[in-house]
Amino acid sequence: MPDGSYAHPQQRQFNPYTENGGTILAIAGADFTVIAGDTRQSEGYSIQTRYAPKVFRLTDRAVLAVNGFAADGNMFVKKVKQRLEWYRHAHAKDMPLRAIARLIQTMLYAQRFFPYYVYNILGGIEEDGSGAVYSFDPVGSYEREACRAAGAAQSLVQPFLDNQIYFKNQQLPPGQTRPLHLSLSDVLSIVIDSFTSATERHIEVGDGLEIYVVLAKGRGPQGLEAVRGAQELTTNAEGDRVFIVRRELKKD
Amino acid sequence: MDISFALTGKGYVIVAADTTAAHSIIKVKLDEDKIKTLSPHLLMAYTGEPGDTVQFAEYIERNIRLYQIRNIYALRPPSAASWIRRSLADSLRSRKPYSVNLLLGGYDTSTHTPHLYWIDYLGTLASVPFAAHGYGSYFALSLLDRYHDPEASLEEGLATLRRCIDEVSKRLIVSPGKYKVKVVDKDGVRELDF
Amino acid sequence: MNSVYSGPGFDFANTARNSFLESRGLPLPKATSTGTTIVGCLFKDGIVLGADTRATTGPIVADKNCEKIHFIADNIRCCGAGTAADTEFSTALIASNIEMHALSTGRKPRVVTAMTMLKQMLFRYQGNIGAALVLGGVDADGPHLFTIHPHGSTDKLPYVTMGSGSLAAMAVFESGWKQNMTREEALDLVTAAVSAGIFNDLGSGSNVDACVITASHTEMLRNFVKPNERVQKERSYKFARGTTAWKKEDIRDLIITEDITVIREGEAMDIS
Amino acid sequence: MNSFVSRFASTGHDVELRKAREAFGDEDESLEMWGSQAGFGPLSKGVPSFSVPAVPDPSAFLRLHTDDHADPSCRIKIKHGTTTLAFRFRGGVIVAVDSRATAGSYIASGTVKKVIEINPYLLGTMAGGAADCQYWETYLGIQCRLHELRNRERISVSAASKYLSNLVYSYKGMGLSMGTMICGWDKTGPAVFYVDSDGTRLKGDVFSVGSGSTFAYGVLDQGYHWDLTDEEAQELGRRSIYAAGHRDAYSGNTINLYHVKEDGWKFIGNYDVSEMHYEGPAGVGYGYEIRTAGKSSANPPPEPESQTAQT
Amino acid sequence: MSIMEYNGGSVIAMVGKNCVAIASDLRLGVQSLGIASNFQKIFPVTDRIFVGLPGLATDVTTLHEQFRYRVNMYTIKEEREIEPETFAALVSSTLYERRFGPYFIEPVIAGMQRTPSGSYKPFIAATDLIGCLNFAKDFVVAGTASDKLFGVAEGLWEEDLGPEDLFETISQTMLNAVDRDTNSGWGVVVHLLTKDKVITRTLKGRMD
Amino acid sequence: MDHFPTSWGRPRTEAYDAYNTFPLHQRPNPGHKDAFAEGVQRTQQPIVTGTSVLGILYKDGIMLVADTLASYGSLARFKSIQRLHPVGSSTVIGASGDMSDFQYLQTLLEELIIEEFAEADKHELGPAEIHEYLSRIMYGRRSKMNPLWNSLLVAGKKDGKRFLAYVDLLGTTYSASTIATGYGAYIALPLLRTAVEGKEDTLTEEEARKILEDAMRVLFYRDARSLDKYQIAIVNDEGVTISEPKKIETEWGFAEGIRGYGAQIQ
Repeated sequence: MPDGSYAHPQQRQFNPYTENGGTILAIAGADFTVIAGDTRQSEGYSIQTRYAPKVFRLTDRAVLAVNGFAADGNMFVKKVKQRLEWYRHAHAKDMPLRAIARLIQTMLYAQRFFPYYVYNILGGIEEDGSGAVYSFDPVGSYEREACRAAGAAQSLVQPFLDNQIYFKNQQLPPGQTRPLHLSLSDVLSIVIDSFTSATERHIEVGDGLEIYVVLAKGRGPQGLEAVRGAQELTTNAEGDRVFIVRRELKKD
Repeated sequence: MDISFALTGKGYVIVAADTTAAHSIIKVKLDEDKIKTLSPHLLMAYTGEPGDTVQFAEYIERNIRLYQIRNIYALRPPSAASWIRRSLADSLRSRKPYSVNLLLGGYDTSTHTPHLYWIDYLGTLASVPFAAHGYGSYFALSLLDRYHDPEASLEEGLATLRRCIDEVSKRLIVSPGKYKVKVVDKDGVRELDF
Repeated sequence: MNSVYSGPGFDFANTARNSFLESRGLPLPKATSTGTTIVGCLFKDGIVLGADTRATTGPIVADKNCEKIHFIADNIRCCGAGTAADTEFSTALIASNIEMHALSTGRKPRVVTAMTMLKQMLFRYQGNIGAALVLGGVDADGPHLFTIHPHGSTDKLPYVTMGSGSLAAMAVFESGWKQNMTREEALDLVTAAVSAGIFNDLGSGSNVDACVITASHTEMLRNFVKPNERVQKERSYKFARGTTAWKKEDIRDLIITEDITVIREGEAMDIS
Repeated sequence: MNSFVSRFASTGHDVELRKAREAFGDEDESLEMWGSQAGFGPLSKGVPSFSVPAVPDPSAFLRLHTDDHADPSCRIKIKHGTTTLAFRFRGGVIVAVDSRATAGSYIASGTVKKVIEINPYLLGTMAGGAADCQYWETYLGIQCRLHELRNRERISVSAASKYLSNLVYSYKGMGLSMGTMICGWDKTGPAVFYVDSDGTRLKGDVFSVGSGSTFAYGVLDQGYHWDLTDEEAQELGRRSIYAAGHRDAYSGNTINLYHVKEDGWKFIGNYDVSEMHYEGPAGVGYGYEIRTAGKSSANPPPEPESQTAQT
Repeated sequence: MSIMEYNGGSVIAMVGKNCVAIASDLRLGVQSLGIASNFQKIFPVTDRIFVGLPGLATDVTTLHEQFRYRVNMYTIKEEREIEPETFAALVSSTLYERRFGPYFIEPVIAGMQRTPSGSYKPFIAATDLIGCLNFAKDFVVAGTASDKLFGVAEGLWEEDLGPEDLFETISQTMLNAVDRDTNSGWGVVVHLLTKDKVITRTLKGRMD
Repeated sequence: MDHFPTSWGRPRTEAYDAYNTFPLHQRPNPGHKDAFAEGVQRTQQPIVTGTSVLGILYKDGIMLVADTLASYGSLARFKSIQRLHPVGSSTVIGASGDMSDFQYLQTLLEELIIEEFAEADKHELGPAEIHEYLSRIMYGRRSKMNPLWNSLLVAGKKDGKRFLAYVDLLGTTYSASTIATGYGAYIALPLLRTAVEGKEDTLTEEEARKILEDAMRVLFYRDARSLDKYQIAIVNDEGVTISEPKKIETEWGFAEGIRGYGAQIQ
């Protein structure tokens, strides 16, 4: 059977994966990071629930967004949280962001031959106080970036972020300069507009939007005051701070 | 594993094609000419499925010739390219399409411009300064991006072609040994010893 | 390509080539389809048809506000689901055939005529024309409502739904439909049914189109309800002029300016 | 002793744990996760082991769900596509790579670091599955460090590449895809080894790996000789990757250039492919249209300008 | 890799205030291999209509020839120039004729439609490969980068953009969308139509 | 590994392009079109199945409803099977899908509750814990490629908190104020959402019961694997009560006016 045609007569057809839609993104600023995801969970053409969080607070300085197959994603987050808890018991401190990133890589790669169908984006504050975003593929290849969209509408959102966050293809009028980092209020507007745009054009995106904002230690909440309904989730007032902002998206 | 190259230079087009006719793992002939002279200033290199290639090339050759007999003047390269493309695209809509890839090099005697067209078996037509078909294109196109000069003299053009052929024989797993090289310029078509 | 207008009907010239390409491992692309919720129901004086306005290609919304209620005749309309082009062209074809039929018989067209034409056409194409239709109208025999499936089967019921949101819409009808409803009740019910599709089925979305057909009058209510207007953006994304770098510009002026030089003063025309 | 009792006991906490594990199918404590497992795990010992789906043909399962090229409907898209090259010359080793990662036709990233800095004397390149290269070359880094600690000397490039080769060979046929060049400078001088997931390991002077490798070879071979100066060699590496980035749809974005010398590797720079096309590293664009701007193949006969004067 | 992605290429058209713009990339590829960076996919139909034909390159040429032929016949028969809306119907029926053996092209039409009062109003439309028309009021997209274009355009487009602002918006949309698509790119060309002018600009796009 | 340039680094396939019309480097056409859509065709299949379960939140607690039919393919095999099952004192689960797998789950849960009881520490498993347990079981079995073929609703009220969540054979979980499994997700859920969303804290027991009865009626009209006999489970502060089977009142009168499917008229 050189073509492999009838080599496996008893292949079982159970498919252990499905796709649950939705989109996540994260943007890092100079001393803050914004991580957001919509809250629709769907399968095929039906909406399973209008509120299933895709973004999870891990520590006061790390937030993880997961997208893809919801069961894998939820299980994966549980396992990461468990690891971080162990770390806290052993070292009496929270795991630094870059260590969490490496942890996630090895956890994903451990399933190389039966991958988790999840796209992860980890956002937070590094030990030096800078905002950081790490993005992962399902088997654990990762890199640190300034912004990243993943999930069903990644191809709709990412080029928009390229343009608005990285200023790609934008030529500066002579004599003008551009700020190195965008302000928090600008980033929040771009995040919200990214999601409303994706909701318009992608059927699996919608219902609700959850935006987590992680602020570096010592940074005031500039840019957040004007934001309607920001709610603080910080556990330790001394360190980095986590906020959540919720918005409605279209439900069709 | 047919390979063909073509490049333009100052007032000429060089067209080169390998001379191997192969069946499966056997080379059956080593000096096959895969470049047809369609008109006094028009060359066509063809590669693709055995049988289709020659059949199609001869069909084109005869028709272009017929046009010239009827009208005294030969079709100019752009018109010839358009007509050949059309024939190929129409054949693709038939029960048995021709699987032929073409490089069409010609010299327009009225505007004194050399023309080179890349045509694939689907009937895609592109006007390009240099072109290649077959696996050779994976090696030659970047090389030509680097070394091709539209104002090169014939000697320089041949040197560039030599680079392509050397590269292919260095890197391609079953590279053909010999190439037939023809050039078309204001004086018409001629074969070069290479 | 020998005549401008090739003979009537479909042209199969490309099929050999396309199946050849497919055999080489290049899958053929998909056409725009409408996931769609389309509905229709009877009421006291006639028929109400309803449809959503979303057209999709895969998971992408291709058109946010398309029209799915097609004209057949003054007193007949047809909602289409399935392959968008097929619904568009088959209803257009039947519309003109109905017009011809009406002209040659000199009577107002009947809904069953349109239904029969559609089902015969779809049956002829054995489901290859992917049109799932809800046909409704009022004629000399009173109001009629049909569904027509892509293979040509038809069905007659006092309330019908089609498309990916048909189950959601049908649930609303099953729990809310009554005999002899008023126009307002019927319109509300149709809106509720289409909305159930819009909000629960991902293939349907945007606005509700409705059409009320009575013996005397046909009223097309385009974008009857718009529950999904886009909210104001957080900021403007206008670019400063000169943001985009370009290499070459070519301006073609469409206004032909002529300088008229008067060479000789003409003599005044004799208008006496 | 206790373990014997607890294995057959029907109450107690470890029994419950065991039962839970059986029920949930949790085999989390495998060795493929190296490093400090939050202070509880041991450092990795030996070759990692992975959990495999319970199907008759695990690699077919994996191919069904992750090989997006043969079947575009596969949704678990693993990043692919690349051009990398490395060559040895008199002045050391030049390593040049692009930075694009594609998933299907979507460009997933344009900023991938495809040179993995194993240690100050060793570089690995990344082609094929991004995760495979990242993971195994990081793992190789651990092993190289352990070698140093055990033997009080740096590992040779040859030994490091052999280690990697043996490692991935043990997974042959499971669906790993990795094509890497291990480059470095050891007692024998500059060295480049090509290692891939088939288990191939080749020592050589010039290698290029990835979907755009043929284009890179096209430029590289024509310009390569042993006695290049450092500047020439860097330019050649840069230009070759540019050529591939230009012609190959799956390569591009930016070029990362490294130079390995006797005292370790040095990062030369990051160059945008598009900038190289229009401006080049020194104001002269690499691009064909830029290079040949204003030139024409047309060959009109010289204007007979003086004819009227003669007559 | 579907047939639509074989040669690559994308087109977008946008409406502005008394103007329309249509843009395409310039790449002709054979799967991952780039062949030419001067492959036009947008063709003028009349002075005030452009049609963009992204899809299989052989069909781009064939269909362009066919449209030219049919439009010329229309002009001869009717003794007037075809209007965008009529042309859109012509495109649609030409494609649907081949419902069961389609051309692998998703045309995009942009033009200035003459109103009864003699002024011009912007018109855009797109069809799928079997001729289902989509008249939009904002923008239409087609080609291999269509989902990327949808995302960016949905974010950047605003109502009532003047010609020069529309040029910036459509250019930025196109450039950023094709930069995330392997099968489109290699330069971008933009045609901007106002009531009395056609401006064509070739953009400095990424070349990888 | 496939080393051909355009498909570099992919798992190996044995095809190669013999005649070099090269761009279409030939690959074996994968027989399946969409690996995920294929998922519905599974050789291991449920045998005796139950159809939809519906669940909604109301003012005082949660209500679940399911009909009493267990089908054997298209045969209405067992007409008085109870598909709602109380677990502990504050939780009820409802199952659609394979009934034998559901009975296995009942045994597992029984064991779990007994063990928990044996600890005698006055801790009791609430709905959230039961749901977590079930989701781990289901996910664990799917990871072993040997799933339990069910979609389950877990409902309960503990410490004044209402809980309603879903878990299925893949381990997918979610919670919402209205959930339905099987055909109910397409037919009943739109009705439930309109009736319940936003009114979770005001709906009385009577209203909730009415909503569910209406939904069950529609399901009986349209779901061919359903029955007009159903049970309702109510979880409130008093605990779990599962009603006796009740019959749905149906109305088929409108059918009298219909003649044929097309041109036929009265």
